[in-house]
Amino acid sequence: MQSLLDQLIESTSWLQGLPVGLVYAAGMVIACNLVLVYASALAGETVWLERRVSGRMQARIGPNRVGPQGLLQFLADGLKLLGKEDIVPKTADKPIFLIAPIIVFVGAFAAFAVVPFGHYLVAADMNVGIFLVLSLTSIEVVGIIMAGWASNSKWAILGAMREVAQMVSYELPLGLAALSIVVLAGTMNLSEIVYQQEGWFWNWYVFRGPFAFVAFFAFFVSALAALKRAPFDLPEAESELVAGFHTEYTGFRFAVFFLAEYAAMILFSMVTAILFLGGWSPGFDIDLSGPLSRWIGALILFGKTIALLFVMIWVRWTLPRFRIDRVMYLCYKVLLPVSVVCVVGMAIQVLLAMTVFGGRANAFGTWLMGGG
Amino acid sequence: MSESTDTPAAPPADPVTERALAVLQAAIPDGVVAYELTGGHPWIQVRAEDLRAACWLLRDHADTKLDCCHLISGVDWPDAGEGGELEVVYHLCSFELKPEPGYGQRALKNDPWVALKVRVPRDPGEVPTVMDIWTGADWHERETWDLVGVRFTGRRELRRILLPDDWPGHPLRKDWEYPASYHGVPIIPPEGY
Amino acid sequence: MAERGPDLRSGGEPEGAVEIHERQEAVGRDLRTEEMVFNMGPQHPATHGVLRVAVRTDGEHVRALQPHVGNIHRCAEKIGESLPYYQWIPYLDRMDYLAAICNEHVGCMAIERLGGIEVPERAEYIRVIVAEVQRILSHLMAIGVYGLDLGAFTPFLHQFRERERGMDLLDHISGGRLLYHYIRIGGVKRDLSQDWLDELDAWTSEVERRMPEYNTLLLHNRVFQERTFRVGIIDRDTGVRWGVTGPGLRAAGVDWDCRRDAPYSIYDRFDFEVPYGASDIGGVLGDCFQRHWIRVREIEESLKIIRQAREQMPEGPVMGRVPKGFKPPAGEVYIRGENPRGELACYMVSAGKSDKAWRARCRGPSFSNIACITEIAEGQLIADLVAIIGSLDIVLGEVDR
Amino acid sequence: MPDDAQPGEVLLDPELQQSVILTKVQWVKDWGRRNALWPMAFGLACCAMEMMATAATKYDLDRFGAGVFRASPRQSDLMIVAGTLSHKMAPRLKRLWEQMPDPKYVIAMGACVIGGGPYSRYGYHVVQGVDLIVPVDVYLPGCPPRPEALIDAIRKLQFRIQERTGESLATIEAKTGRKGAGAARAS
Repeated sequence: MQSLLDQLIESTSWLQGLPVGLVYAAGMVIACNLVLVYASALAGETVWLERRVSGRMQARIGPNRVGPQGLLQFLADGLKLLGKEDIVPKTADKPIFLIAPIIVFVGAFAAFAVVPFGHYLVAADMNVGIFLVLSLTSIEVVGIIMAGWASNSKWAILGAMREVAQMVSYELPLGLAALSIVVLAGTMNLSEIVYQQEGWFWNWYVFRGPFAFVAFFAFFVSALAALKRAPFDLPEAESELVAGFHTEYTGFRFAVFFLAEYAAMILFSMVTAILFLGGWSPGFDIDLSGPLSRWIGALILFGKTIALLFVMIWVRWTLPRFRIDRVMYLCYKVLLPVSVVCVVGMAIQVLLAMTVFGGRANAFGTWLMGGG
Repeated sequence: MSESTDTPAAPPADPVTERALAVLQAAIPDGVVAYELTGGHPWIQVRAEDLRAACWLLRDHADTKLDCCHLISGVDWPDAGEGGELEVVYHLCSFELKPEPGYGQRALKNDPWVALKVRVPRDPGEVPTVMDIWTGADWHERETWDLVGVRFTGRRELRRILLPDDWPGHPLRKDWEYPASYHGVPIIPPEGY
Repeated sequence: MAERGPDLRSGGEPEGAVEIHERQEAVGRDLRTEEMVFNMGPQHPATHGVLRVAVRTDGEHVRALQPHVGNIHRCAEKIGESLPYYQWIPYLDRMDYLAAICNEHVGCMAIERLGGIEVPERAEYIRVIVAEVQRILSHLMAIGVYGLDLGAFTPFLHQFRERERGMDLLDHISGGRLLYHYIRIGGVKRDLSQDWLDELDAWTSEVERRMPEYNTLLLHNRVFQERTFRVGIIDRDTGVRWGVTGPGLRAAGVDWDCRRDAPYSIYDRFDFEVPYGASDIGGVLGDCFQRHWIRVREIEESLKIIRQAREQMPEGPVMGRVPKGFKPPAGEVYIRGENPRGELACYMVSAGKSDKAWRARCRGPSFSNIACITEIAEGQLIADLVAIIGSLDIVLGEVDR
Repeated sequence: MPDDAQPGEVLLDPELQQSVILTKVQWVKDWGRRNALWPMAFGLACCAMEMMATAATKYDLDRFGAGVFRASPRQSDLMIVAGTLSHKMAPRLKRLWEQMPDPKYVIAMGACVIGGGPYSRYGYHVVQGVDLIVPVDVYLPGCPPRPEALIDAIRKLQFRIQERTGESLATIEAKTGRKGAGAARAS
């Protein structure tokens, strides 16, 4: 971001007259808003996408009356929720009840700051990118248990309990699967990780060795669980817990939960695309770093995100829900060992690449060791 | 199975009910008040105080093995006896004994069920429970109490099952009258239409 | 025990407290955490209507539960006493609104038996055909809704595709999509046309073609199997003791089907199998999976019956002679028939000299089936409780009548 | 203008009422409400099956944005009372309705909830009309109504929301202090 602003200041004469701090601050605010609006609109459209895709899968149509092909459906939903009565149950713990959606919202949206939407198109290009993404999304748990607790509803607390158990557990394989890519890449900076995958599609990290391939699936499944998407949607299992932790929330507070859920979906799809599927790299050797072509790159990343979202929707509308003990079984007895093996295997792979295959000296060694 | 469709000149006795009757008469000779072995709906009527003994027998005896209480119905006969009678009909069936062909003139050709009847005075209308003999009788008894007002004695608790607890009266009694309203919500009686 | 969870009761009446307390003593030996009492329903997506289940849970485990019914008690028996016989038939439809034809069938049989009315041959065949169509529709719904209970939304909507076509079939002959009033005392409302029969053939082959699709989504689905294996076991003893009938009892290994073992109407003329639970189909005897499997198999058997009935069906009238001002002689009748959910029994008492029944009593199979969850759901997870209620496939209209 | 003033705007200055911006805002608000009627997943009896059929494959209520069946009353706008309402259920229905946030709408689906239907005469336990318990916006006759009829009812409700600036009968009742149809006329 800073580099982008620096470029801007250099090329624009009237900006040079202003104090640098002011330009930076204004740039940051604008960038934040852009990211927020982009993420929110995308989340809204994901709801539409989900309804249309699920409709197609279920031999029906889905929303198609509001706007062209029902594209404005999310706007109608949002406007309606905005205008609803805001009920705080009498027995609820009011301050916590009111704060909880904000925390969930922050957890889901703040992580977008470090996610590059394209070449240079990133709000904060941090060297701890992936680490920050994982830690910020964990904040959501706090908001959810606050919501469940403060609602003073039995369904809500049960949903929150399930949610916390599930999310905290699945952070482990999620983090480890991401770690195996960090081992390969040698950096936690998300943009840097994408640069390393540029070129032909076999440079994508998912194809660099068996461990990365397995780690991709471990990451995606764990992400599904952390996102409480079906078949892991136990915290809001409608047939069991009415609506889970947000049973008592009305109007816009509920909309915030709803939006945060879809924003997190987009976030994880994007992060998966960046970590494993080459980010904005189209899969063949082409330079997309130009000021105009970087938007093409952004579109490519967008396409990959949508593809992953589609897979999430597909899975959701196909599988029945797991039971809580099976969810925990899957986490601790399947995914966790698998991702540990991935990390260790990846370290060995990088080590072998450095020693046996001659490191950066030959192409195969470079391919095998990535940036590590 | 084909001969069962033929109707003989004299209506034959129903074999299942006949066997049940033999079992009952051997064990509790005074218990059986009346019975009917022919026709579409054979039945045995026992005294209310012997009902539980009869039920235990019918359930456990090797000849009958009526292991399922299919239905308990209460029938109100306000004109019978002195001051009216309540009749409780137990339809018992067996999944243990396989049906045999040639079951006479029953409603259904070979359907192993037995109808056991009890008649008690309308007031207080007390019948011993059979809930401990067939667990499933629990809800049927509660329903019979709820709608017909048969008081089953000796069971855990007898409360309404379908209607709210403060509902007035038992609707399937012939002299029950429609209340004007329930908790402020009006009920229009049939004459009001 | 000084500390006890709140009461499960609604209005302060002494219900179930003793029993639950005793059970708690039994399970209370292991470590217990603070218990909560939930009210599942009457508005809850998993209770299939307006059933209310008071559940006492310890974390995710069900410690005790008490079903409360009666929320749509619609006085069908009182109406049966108050209206002439022929006017009662539509109310039978509304008792089990997912198997209206089967209800009509049994009810009409009872009334016909009471009045000694003969039903023409063709009408009997038509009754069997529509009753089996209804059974398939009901089982499709049961399968779909079970998927919904377990979180799989798609099978539910997919089955509606076939269900809609089947409902259209019945719509063509009766004029109603859900409640038909097609079977009348003495026969059926109107004859089947050749076009209708062709449509029926198309539909049956469509259902046959689609069934593997549903089985892929549910029956053979690993996640589904994990949810239903060894869950909510109703063994033979429990089932018979509580009066469970239908697929619930057959899953427990009881080889009993009224259609075959106590044939009513003309079911003894058809060759069909009665699927019953076995240990080699997966899961254990009497668990949720086996109940689901029985329903899937029964759809296939119903298709068989429909085809046979369609081939054997003779020509002739479809309405027998019913005297005007039908007044059956004094007497009683007890008829039971196999509904999709279990055995529907109809006990009717006629006092004679009247066109109204003295007592019209119906045994809704769901009434007995749901009573047994008190016993089988204890100690299961909440998610399993949903699976159990779903697998029993209750219709509240029939529980409450 | 004061004659057909909307109840929600009576406190405003008449001149302000005619301002373009305010009308547009109101229009947008209604547009949202109209197109996102989330029904509560709440079925009582037979009609609930037809309600499900309406939401399912062939009829697909989701086309109108009304297919998001919420299990929690807190998140639903529309209560489709589908089926027979009994005296035992009535207090619970009332409570569910009270839990729904404003603006909320009620469709009485089926003959039973309109006036007791086939059970009105001898059904001692059937409430003879859900409007004795909660205010009803759209009455939908039939036993059970066909899915097309339910779609029509929802379309009618949508048009009504747009015409009457989103005020549900409940809100109007609260504001005018009059009950049922009288309140509708008063608005």
